[in-house]
Amino acid sequence: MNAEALIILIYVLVLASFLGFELISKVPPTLHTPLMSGSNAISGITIVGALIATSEMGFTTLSKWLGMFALILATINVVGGYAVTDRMLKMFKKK
Amino acid sequence: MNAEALIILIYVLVLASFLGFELISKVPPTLHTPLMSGSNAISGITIVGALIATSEMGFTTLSKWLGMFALILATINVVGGYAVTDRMLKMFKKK
Amino acid sequence: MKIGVLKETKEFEKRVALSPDVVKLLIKKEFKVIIESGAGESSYFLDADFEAAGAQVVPKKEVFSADVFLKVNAFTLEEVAEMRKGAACISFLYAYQLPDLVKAFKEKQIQSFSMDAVPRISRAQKMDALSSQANLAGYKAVLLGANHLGKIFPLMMTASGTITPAKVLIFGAGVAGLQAIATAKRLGAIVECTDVRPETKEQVESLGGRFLTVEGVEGVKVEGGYAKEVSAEYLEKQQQLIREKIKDADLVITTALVMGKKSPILVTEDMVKSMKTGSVIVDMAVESGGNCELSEKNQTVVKHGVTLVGESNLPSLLPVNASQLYATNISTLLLHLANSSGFTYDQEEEIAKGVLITKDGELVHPFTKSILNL
Amino acid sequence: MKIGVLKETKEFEKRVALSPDVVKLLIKKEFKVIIESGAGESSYFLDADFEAAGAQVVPKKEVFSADVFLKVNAFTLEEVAEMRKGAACISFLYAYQLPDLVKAFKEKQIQSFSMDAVPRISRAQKMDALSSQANLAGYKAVLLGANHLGKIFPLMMTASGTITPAKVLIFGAGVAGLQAIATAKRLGAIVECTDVRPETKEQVESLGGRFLTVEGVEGVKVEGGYAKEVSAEYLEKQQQLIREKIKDADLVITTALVMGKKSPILVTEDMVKSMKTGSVIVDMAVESGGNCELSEKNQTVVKHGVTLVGESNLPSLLPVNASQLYATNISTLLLHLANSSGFTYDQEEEIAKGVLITKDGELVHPFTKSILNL
Amino acid sequence: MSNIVQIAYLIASVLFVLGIKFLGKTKDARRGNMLSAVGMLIAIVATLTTLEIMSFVEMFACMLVGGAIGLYYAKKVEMTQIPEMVALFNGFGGMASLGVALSDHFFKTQVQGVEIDTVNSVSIIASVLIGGVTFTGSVVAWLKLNGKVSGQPITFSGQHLLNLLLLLTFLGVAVMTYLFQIEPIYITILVAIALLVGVLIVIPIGGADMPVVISLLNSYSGMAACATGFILNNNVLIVAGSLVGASGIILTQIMCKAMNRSLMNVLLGGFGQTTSAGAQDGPSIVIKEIGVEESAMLFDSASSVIVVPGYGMAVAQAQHVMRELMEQCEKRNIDFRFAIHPVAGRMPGHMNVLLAEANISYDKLIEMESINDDFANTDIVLVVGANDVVNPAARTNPQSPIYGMPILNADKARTVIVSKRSMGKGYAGIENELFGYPNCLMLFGDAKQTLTKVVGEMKEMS
Amino acid sequence: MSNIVQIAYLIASVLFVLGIKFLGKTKDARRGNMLSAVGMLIAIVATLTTLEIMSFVEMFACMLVGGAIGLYYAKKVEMTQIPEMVALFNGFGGMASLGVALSDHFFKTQVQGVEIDTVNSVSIIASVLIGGVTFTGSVVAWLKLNGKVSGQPITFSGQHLLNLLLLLTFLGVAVMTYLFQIEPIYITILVAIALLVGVLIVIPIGGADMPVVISLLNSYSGMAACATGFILNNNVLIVAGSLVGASGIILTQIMCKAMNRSLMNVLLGGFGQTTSAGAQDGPSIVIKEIGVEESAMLFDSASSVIVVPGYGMAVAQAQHVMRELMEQCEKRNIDFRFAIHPVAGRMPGHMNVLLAEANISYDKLIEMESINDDFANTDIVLVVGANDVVNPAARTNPQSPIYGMPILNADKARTVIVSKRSMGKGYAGIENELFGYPNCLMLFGDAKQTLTKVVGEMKEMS
Ligand SMILES: NC(=O)c1ccc[n+]([C@@H]2O[C@H](COP(=O)([O-])OP(=O)(O)OC[C@H]3O[C@@H](n4cnc5c(N)ncnc54)[C@H](OP(=O)(O)O)[C@@H]3O)[C@@H](O)[C@H]2O)c1
Ligand SMILES: NC(=O)c1ccc[n+]([C@@H]2O[C@H](COP(=O)([O-])OP(=O)(O)OC[C@H]3O[C@@H](n4cnc5c(N)ncnc54)[C@H](OP(=O)(O)O)[C@@H]3O)[C@@H](O)[C@H]2O)c1
Ligand SMILES: NC(=O)c1ccc[n+]([C@@H]2O[C@H](COP(=O)([O-])OP(=O)(O)OC[C@H]3O[C@@H](n4cnc5c(N)ncnc54)[C@H](O)[C@@H]3O)[C@@H](O)[C@H]2O)c1
Ligand SMILES: NC(=O)c1ccc[n+]([C@@H]2O[C@H](COP(=O)([O-])OP(=O)(O)OC[C@H]3O[C@@H](n4cnc5c(N)ncnc54)[C@H](O)[C@@H]3O)[C@@H](O)[C@H]2O)c1
Repeated sequence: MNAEALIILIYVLVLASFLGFELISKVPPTLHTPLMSGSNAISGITIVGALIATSEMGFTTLSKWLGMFALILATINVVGGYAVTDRMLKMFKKK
Repeated sequence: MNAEALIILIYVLVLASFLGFELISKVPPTLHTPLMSGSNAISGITIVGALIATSEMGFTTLSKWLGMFALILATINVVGGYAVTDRMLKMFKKK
Repeated sequence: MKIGVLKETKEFEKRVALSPDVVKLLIKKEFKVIIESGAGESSYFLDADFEAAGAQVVPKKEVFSADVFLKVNAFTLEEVAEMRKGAACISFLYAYQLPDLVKAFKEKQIQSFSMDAVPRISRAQKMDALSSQANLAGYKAVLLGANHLGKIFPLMMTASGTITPAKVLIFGAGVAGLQAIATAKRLGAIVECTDVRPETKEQVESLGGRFLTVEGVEGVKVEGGYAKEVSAEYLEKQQQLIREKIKDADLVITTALVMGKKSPILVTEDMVKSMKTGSVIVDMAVESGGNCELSEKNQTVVKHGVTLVGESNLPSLLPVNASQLYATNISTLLLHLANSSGFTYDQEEEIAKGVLITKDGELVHPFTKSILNL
Repeated sequence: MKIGVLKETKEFEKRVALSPDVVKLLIKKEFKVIIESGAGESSYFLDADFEAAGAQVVPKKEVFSADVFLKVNAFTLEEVAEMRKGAACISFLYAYQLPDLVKAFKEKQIQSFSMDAVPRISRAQKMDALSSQANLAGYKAVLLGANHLGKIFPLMMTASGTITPAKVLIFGAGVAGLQAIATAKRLGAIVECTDVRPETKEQVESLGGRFLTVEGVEGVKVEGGYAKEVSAEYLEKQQQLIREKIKDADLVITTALVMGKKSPILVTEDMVKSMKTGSVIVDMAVESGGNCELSEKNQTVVKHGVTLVGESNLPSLLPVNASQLYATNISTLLLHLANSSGFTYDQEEEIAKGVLITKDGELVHPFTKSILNL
Repeated sequence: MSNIVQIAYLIASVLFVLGIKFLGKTKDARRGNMLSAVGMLIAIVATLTTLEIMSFVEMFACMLVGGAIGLYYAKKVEMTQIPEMVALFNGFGGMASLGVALSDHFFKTQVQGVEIDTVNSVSIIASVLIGGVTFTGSVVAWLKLNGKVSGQPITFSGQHLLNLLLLLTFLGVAVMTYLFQIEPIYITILVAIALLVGVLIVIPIGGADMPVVISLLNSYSGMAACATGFILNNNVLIVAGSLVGASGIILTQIMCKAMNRSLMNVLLGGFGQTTSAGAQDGPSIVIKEIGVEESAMLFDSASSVIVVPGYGMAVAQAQHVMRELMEQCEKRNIDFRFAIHPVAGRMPGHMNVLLAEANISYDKLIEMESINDDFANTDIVLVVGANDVVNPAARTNPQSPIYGMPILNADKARTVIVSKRSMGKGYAGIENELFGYPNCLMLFGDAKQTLTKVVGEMKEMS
Repeated sequence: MSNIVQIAYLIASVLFVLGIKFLGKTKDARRGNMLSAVGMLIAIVATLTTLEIMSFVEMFACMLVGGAIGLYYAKKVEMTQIPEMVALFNGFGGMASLGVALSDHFFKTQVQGVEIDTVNSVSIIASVLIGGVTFTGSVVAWLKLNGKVSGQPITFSGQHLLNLLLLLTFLGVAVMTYLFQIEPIYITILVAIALLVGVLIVIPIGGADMPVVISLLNSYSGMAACATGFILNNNVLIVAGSLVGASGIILTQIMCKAMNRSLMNVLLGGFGQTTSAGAQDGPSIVIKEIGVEESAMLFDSASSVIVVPGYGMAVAQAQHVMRELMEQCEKRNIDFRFAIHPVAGRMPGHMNVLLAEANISYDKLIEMESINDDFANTDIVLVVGANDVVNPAARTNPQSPIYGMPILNADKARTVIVSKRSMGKGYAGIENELFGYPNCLMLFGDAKQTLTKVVGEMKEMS
């Protein structure tokens, strides 16, 4: 990776981190768990990485298996994460 | 500019805009003017553009003059902006 | 000018026309003040206090040397007899009820002014003794009523059970009625009030009371802030409303007056019968006939299980404050009409015109004239 | 079990031991209730109300067939004489003051329980008639005082001048004292209060009152929430404080009691003399000797220009509420001790132990024993 | 560009972010300004290192001149004129962006003769438009604020239509500019239109709304810088520009809300800033309105306040809010009292009853005679639902039914804020000329509701 | 990668931003989750289009399996076990990052045989470390929470030293990994160390602190995703990862603050998981704190509120604030009542006097008997300076001096907020175990001051 590309990625990283900080300022305690769970689902974005890994690197056994393993785990994280968050939040609505 | 570079610039733009929105949520009325003035000074960042313009494009008369003109104005904006903001904010302290 | 203050002679009257503070003020304005000995006693103003303020305290007889006489209640014929010809008198007169007194004034060519005739205009507010006394009366009516009631006013949730708040029903939201609302509300009662004048709704609510509106009728003529005439239809609807509300009331305070007339009967014997045993009615209109059929002037009686308080002179039960305020009112009027060297008023000026009853042997007050036909 | 309610015989007593509501509750629990005719009258509970609630209303004689007798005030010897042997009695007894009654109970082997001996523990709060009655008394004391005062309580700025607020000084911030503070404050007075127990400061302030602290001394022994003993030094400093404050007071209410003892003298004759003419003292401790030297039990007297109200039975002046609350208290105690088939209490249980005075011909109450030496 | 410069830009960007963040917090505002100034310095120095300095002298000369002018005016300007100064500075910023864009355009088309790609072209055009509008708009705002041009809204029929036409023309010419890059005429026309639009959109807006306009233009100048960033492919310009652009919009909205106006309402302009009294009889009074936030700011900066309660306070049941206001003021060590007129309300002692209910201690309530001389030394008098008792006609107009009644000298105070629902009359049924006095501001609305908001604002400020 | 994919990633990133933003707001949380799920879908679909799908079958099989497992557990899990489920999912996320990093490493070194540059290398190592720690850490947290491993902190001496040593070793081996990329042994060691460290840092932390740990690990898994983004030079991974990383840290801090602990305190562990109530006698109680803002948000989203006033309200003179709170709630159509305990305060009717003073109408005051059954259906009970009257010991503990006294069933409500200054006792002088109940949140501070702030926050929200 060339330095310029890296630096611009760092821009993205820095700005996104700031944004992450600013977005969460005051959260009522009832939302702590859903928020954790919801953002956990977002961190399942590794699934994109896993997809790329299984595909591009799909030729060696080890890389492939690792990729597939990662893909399964990431999918669990994503699907389970969103589903469970939604379940929790649905509960709140009922009131 | 190639598309990839553009897109990543747009990332920067989008994230920075979001950040701009999030940063300013509640501002006491007393700070409206200083904030306006302070962020006005920041918008004087065009000075960087003006510098580049005067330098890189410093060969043609028109471009150069335009660049210099821009540089003067941008410097006024930057220096005046910061100074006047600071003056305002100093006043608040007094109370 | 020499001011003479006589001790009140009316039964149960505890007020006095001037207070030491006001005497001091008048002395500063170069009036002379002579006061009958013991005049302030029942208002807890001692002779010594008056003397300290600069008045002369003298036996009754000597007071009659004054130029202008101040009292709370109307002067007696005996008092007038002792005055010098051409003297001046100021007090509550309700002259239209006292033809003999007016005659005596005329004969003695006494200039008389009546406190109850102060016009209710903005700049006369400081002389408005009707208001100042009604205000105290409103407060006192609640206290008297509360004292006769076998319950407390406020809601109280206690280990031994919950005491529900007393319900107080007030008729008439004039000065006295409003103060009664405020006082009952302060003590924690639920207060409801009705009045013929529609603008009183907002006033009642501004004090936390609930206003009972007689629905679907207009028919009240209001003149200069006073209820003048009420249509028969209105009265009937009002009766209905009262009939309904009075059953639940613990304390009823009636303040409805119609200037110069017998006060309207708002609470009939039937209604009293429908009330809860132990409840109380304070009839503040008892002096002018009463708003309740059964109330008796100056007496507290129990009828059909309801205690009827017919105290006709409530302000007098708060003599200290009542005298203080009255003294301010009467002295302000005096200063409006006169300075230390004599009367200076312009007979056409609104206030002077309003209060002047007799002058130079003539009855000049139009309203009094219209009633007495003198 | 048959409950008998006797009409109170004490002078001026208007309360009754049960209310129709409570009767209904007892009937539901399968008790029988017989009530002396007219017992509730002065609390505005009619015989018909009781009958509607399920009680039998009978002449006095027939009441004596009951198993347990309820009253507000202590039973008279005559009443005890009419009871069957082994019956039970509940009321305020203050048994340590009534050796004859205790003897009579012993002779007749009557189980007696005293309402004034209910221990002040959390779960007994519903039986705590001392509190429920003191609470009402505190309210009433203020109303009585306010009624005797020649001024109004609140500050009022009017066209006729400003009326300064009344100053109310309260001694003792027990249940009655606190309610007095609340009531006086509601009505708009400036309220100050002093008590020997330091924790009352916060309580007084929580009601908007100002607490007067006796500076620089400790020396108060508090036991179980009651002031037990006060050092001489404290008393002296307290006197000094009172002397200073009482001069400005318009209304003084004293509530200081020391359990089982004569109440302390807080207001001396000297102090009364120093007070403003027209001011009022309500001595709520008058029953047990009074907090003011000059107050007279059950009388309202004027001494040195100060009105001294010595009403010893204030709750009785609010008979409706007082009876309601007392009925809850006494019935809760009864239900704690017994069910419809008889007494079931455990003599070692804290409440039962606290209230039981005599049983099986024995005086079992330790405190009463210690005083009476029987 | 070297990595170090890029990292410097990154640091500058972070400092700008922190700067804006802190500028919104009373305590940290000054530090925030410092931080962003440091960021600016870093960005400038970093830029200077990258340049092949051909024109060192000119550059420094320009910066010296600009810096001196900026500093001079920043120091010299009077505090009251700061808003107009900010407007002017802001305009310069916009103009600078325009200048850079033009310079780049000419350089590429005229000197280098290269084709400008779409992104660059769009960026240049955006920079010209936004920069130009910002410049003339700011200048007009500046002129309006310092009185060189009337603060009155200047409107004419067809105004909005004209603006629309101009914008369409702009779009057309923009396309031409892209297609015929070599022709300088098109971009020149663009500049002209942009400058004209700037003038046109600001003139119909009244002087009182100028702060909002300036804030919006400030946001624009950020966007212009951002566009310039795209032209130069420069991150720090994009970050700083978009930060200012976005935060400026939010700030504008906050300010609009504070003025109880919608942004649209402000921009369409021409509604005039004075409400005339809805009086049917008598001479109508010209009054000035005040909003909740401004009221809060006035209280915040006062050192003495007197409240005059009247019947309206009772009607609104605003007594409890008064206690809160008192608490807020006393927290700020503001001397706070109530002036009780003897006949305020509808019964003797009406105000006393209510204020006692609200637990306001008696010693805060001052009688008319005792307080009447203090009004002249008082920063703010808040008249809450009172009318007759502060009506100067009682002193001056013998024809008035209240003539001769003593009144509270509220009018003598430095500033009078009157909280009532409308221009409705009081008990006496007469107009109150106090409301038209120059030191009097009307805070319309139910007393309880509006004052609750004022107190809310004050809580936020502390 | 095609531009369209990049734009899709940009959109996904924006959706993640909005998703996180809304997840923090009671009303919008569910929508936020949806938005971010849509973003995820877009990112996945966009990615799929770019792939030269060689292994289509395997890929879909993996996703099906993973999706099914995820969905199954998400549906099946009991509500009470959700935190542990989240922990596990989170661990999987971390492991996935590790897997991708490893896969990339092996692919490049073993298959392609290319040199991995510094940035990439660092990214891979970071991904391995963070992903590994996240995985085993989460698994331990999961085991602790579901009781398979004791919730007690497991400590041994030299624990911190061991961790330090391990980290140093990791650094050393990391350098080796970079230098001798071709040797798979180094990276394998790195994986092992990372997994071990994950276990070691979580075991000393007590079960009650697990939520904080999970939140922190959640932040880590974000960072791991971010590192993976750097490996793959993929923006959406960087944006999403850093968003989660940053917001996770903030959330962790918020949670720590709510538990009145510092993050350090939690992480260093071994202190026991209980904040002991300042009790000298009796078992100490574990409490949760709540702040002013969070309280306001809770009220904002409630549909029924009961206030239990006690002596502390009187001491604080907070009655007027209660009326304001009532007004704020009623504005939001929240059912709002006061439950009056017969002996609340220090005199009969104490609460009545005060609430009447504050002009709260009588019909808002409900007796204990009438309201006691309603608590169970109430969203929020606010206990204001009451203590004994809501002490469940009165029902359950025959030894307690208040045993047998009827109490208000405040504990039955969904959430109980207790406003008092400290863990101070009430009149009866006994501990109140209600304060330690899971549905109970302590709002410490003088009742008037804190609740004034809560009301202030609520006003701002509306
Ligand atoms: N105190 C007494 O004993 C007594 C007795 C009888 C008469 N008066 C007379 O009453 C008058 C008292 O003067 P004042 O200044 O107190 O009252 P005022 O002159 O009657 O004025 C009250 C003002 O309050 C405003 N208002 C009403 N509701 C409001 C609300 N919800 N929020 C905000 N403002 C509201 C009204 O204006 P908007 O409609 O525009 O809101 C009105 O102009 C004097 O003229 C006095 O002579 C007094
Ligand atoms: N009602 C009566 O007639 C009567 C008479 C005598 C006794 N009692 C007894 O009094 C008790 C009443 O119960 P309760 O629940 O009302 O009160 P409580 O149990 O006495 O508790 C009051 C609580 O208020 C808190 N507090 C004090 N000041 C505060 C402030 N400024 N802000 C916030 N909180 C404050 C205290 O905790 P912090 O110190 O932590 O803030 C304390 O725990 C019962 O035990 C009852 O038996 C009642
Ligand atoms: N501007 C001033 O200076 C000033 C001063 C004091 C009073 N006032 C006004 O004077 C007016 C009268 O006050 P007041 O206290 O002397 O009144 P009042 O004593 O004459 O009457 C008391 C109240 O009874 C009401 N009433 C009469 N008949 C009734 C009926 N049948 N049923 C129910 N209510 C009935 C009246 O409307 C009045 O409100 C009020 O409007 C008051 O505001 C004005
Ligand atoms: N927990 C409960 O169930 C419960 C119920 C009711 C009352 N109480 C408590 O019982 C206690 C006594 O209440 P009470 O009303 O029966 O008291 P009381 O009638 O015995 O005495 C009244 C007050 O006078 C005060 N006092 C005594 N000597 C004094 C002196 N020399 N100077 C000034 N003040 C003096 C006492 O301290 C007390 O506050 C209080 O602490 C009250 O809170 C508890």
